[in-house]
Amino acid sequence: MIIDILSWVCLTVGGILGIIGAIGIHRFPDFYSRLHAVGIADTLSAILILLGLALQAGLSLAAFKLFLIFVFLFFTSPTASHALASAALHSGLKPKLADDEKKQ
Amino acid sequence: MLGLGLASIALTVFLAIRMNLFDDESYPFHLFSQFPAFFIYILNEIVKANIDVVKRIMKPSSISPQLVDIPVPQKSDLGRVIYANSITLTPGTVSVALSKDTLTIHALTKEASEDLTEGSMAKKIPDVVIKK
Amino acid sequence: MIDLIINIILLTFLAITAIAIIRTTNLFATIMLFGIFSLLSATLFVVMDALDVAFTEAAVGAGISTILMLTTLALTKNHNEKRSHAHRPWLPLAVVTITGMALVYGTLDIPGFGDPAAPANTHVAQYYINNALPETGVPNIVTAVLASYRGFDTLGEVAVIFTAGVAVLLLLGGKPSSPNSNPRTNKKREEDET
Amino acid sequence: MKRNPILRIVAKFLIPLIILFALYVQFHGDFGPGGGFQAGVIFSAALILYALVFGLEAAEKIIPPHILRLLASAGVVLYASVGVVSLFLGANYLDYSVLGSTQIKGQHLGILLVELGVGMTVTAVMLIIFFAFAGRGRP
Amino acid sequence: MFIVVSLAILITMGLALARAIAGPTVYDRIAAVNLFGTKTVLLIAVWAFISNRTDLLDIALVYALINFIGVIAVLKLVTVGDFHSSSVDKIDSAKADTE
Amino acid sequence: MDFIISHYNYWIVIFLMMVGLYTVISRGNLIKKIIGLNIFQVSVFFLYISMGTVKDGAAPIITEGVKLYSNPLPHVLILTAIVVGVATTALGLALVVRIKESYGTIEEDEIHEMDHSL
Repeated sequence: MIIDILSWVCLTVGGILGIIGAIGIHRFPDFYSRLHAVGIADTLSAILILLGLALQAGLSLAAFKLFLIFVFLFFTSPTASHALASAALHSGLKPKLADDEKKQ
Repeated sequence: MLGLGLASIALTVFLAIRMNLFDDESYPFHLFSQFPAFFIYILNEIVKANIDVVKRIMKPSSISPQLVDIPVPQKSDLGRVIYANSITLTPGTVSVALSKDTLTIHALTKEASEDLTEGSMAKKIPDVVIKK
Repeated sequence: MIDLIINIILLTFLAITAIAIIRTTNLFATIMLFGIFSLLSATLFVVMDALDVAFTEAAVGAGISTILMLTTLALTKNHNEKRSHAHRPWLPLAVVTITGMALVYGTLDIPGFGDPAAPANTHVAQYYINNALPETGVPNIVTAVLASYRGFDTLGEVAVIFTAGVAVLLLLGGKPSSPNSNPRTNKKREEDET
Repeated sequence: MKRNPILRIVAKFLIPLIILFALYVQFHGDFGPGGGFQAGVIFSAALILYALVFGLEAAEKIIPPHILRLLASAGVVLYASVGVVSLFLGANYLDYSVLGSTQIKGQHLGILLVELGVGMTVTAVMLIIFFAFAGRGRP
Repeated sequence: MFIVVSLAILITMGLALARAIAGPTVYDRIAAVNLFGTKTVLLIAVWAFISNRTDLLDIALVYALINFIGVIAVLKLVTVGDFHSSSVDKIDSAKADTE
Repeated sequence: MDFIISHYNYWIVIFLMMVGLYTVISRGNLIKKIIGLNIFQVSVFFLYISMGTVKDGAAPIITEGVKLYSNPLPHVLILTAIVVGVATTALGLALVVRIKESYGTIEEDEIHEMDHSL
């Protein structure tokens, strides 16, 4: 029972965080800050949803597979974000920085 | 069935050795003892950073994006990679470029970048020296 | 109920993506959208209970075919579609609309989505579902039908894939011919210079 | 020396897992979703990742093109020869029931071999296609 | 309960789709595709529990992998421009030039 | 309302089919044409899979306690069709690459012009 409630909380919070992150990619002004919003949906939202599902699954093969998905996301999502940011910086996409605005 | 499983593992190992994939970098078994503590630490950081960025999304005018260089104390490639990926994992900071001893990061707020410059996270990353 | 809702929402996304694909002129963006299109269609296959198909579409559509299109883009070095010539969409649009109307008229007689009594689901499929496990000992009916009942068909498909591989090798395997040896490009170049 | 450490280390970590997963999909296809077609594509995706990160030439050293061509034809031949064997054992072409002591065993063995043939051909053809495209612009 | 989560994921996917269509830069689109892929993985994982078929998690796993490979391929095209050189080397040499 | 919901799949299939057809006939860029063909192809996949779906049916992997399964036959046909589809797409793209190498362009009208001017 407690596990059920816990997993529901995890799932709901994860879902809401995902939506907030997705709203973030529309509200932030430039690519680099949007990347942070993607980060929310990629990390905590994904972790919470997978955790909520794992609580439902209990100790089984399904939980192990969920753990594997988690490990893959844990390794690939920062790598993809880093590669994306570094590629963008290389191609000459300038980030909007706070200091620039002050100067103007 | 068991035979097929063993054959699969054998083929994988054969290919991986052909690709030169196995060394202390890709599968750092000697770090397993340090892993749980580090994992809990990074999870905690992720939660904190998430709450912060969620607040910023509610009020987008409060962001002050920064592009700063921070020092990387780790000597080995693996340690630097773990550090860079941990920074990227915590929302609010993204590592943009990694060179020999500095890491360029893009931070959503000034506070986040200052935290990293002080290097509180860097101390937590296990610095592994790989025997070559 | 929830499966119908997810189904409808995903289909709507799919339609939106398709429109976006034809409206974008930047080929790079088109390919990105096509990746999303594949991801969406694979999810839809999952929702429609076609696990093996979803598996294939996930690996093929989002992975291999996107990568192949990207390699082509790298080779043709043409990232923008030219649409400057007098654009007359009316004839194709009319053809497409009329064909579409005719097809929609045709669907009015089709049994509804998910109808268990539809002719397609009452014929040979029941035989497979009832007999696949006792006759082949393989619980995954799709694998049983693919490899055993319709093995001949699959042999043909494998031969087609092999032939396509050989054909690609014939087309692209050798060294590219030097551009000067080709009269057409020379012609083009002269026109460009003048 | 591949100097971007992040991509290199993550790729090194992932590639063996992808290969293992592809083989799991190949041999588990009887019981869950999966089979030769899917496994072949996933397997080739692992090698494509290797080619993307470490360069095309390194990937061609792992599986040289002539071996790929051999593998592609060997898959089709394996598939077809399973049918021929069942012909010799007195059944119809591609009727696997006679391959084992019982019908179920025969069918199982036949399906396994056929899926293996499919997997080999699909892996090899996908890699041939990728290598042909990627290597085209090479000076 | 799963219904709410799947709807939330669908909304997220819709917003990511909007960003992928709107652009404006190539990188925004790639980031949106990446987000879309992650959400697809999660949606399929949730669907596995709605329909009570844990086999589906295999498919989610494939997605997680393929999505990563796709993003790396896209970045290789954007940064290097071809597929036959080793991307890491070229990115780094470009960096050495600029520094 | 029920009628709309039960036929929505087919209408989207037709819509996608027409989008694919429109792309193929109205766009001059060869890569775009191939993408159009792919959209058309996917719409056909959906037609088959939609027809094979059974409401409240399970995926066709025999498990205990499940009575109603979806139709496995369309799955088999489409599964092979997808892989064959990518192989043929690769062939088409290879042709595009060769056309680019010999004509210097992948726009259809420019290619026609060159053919006539020779």
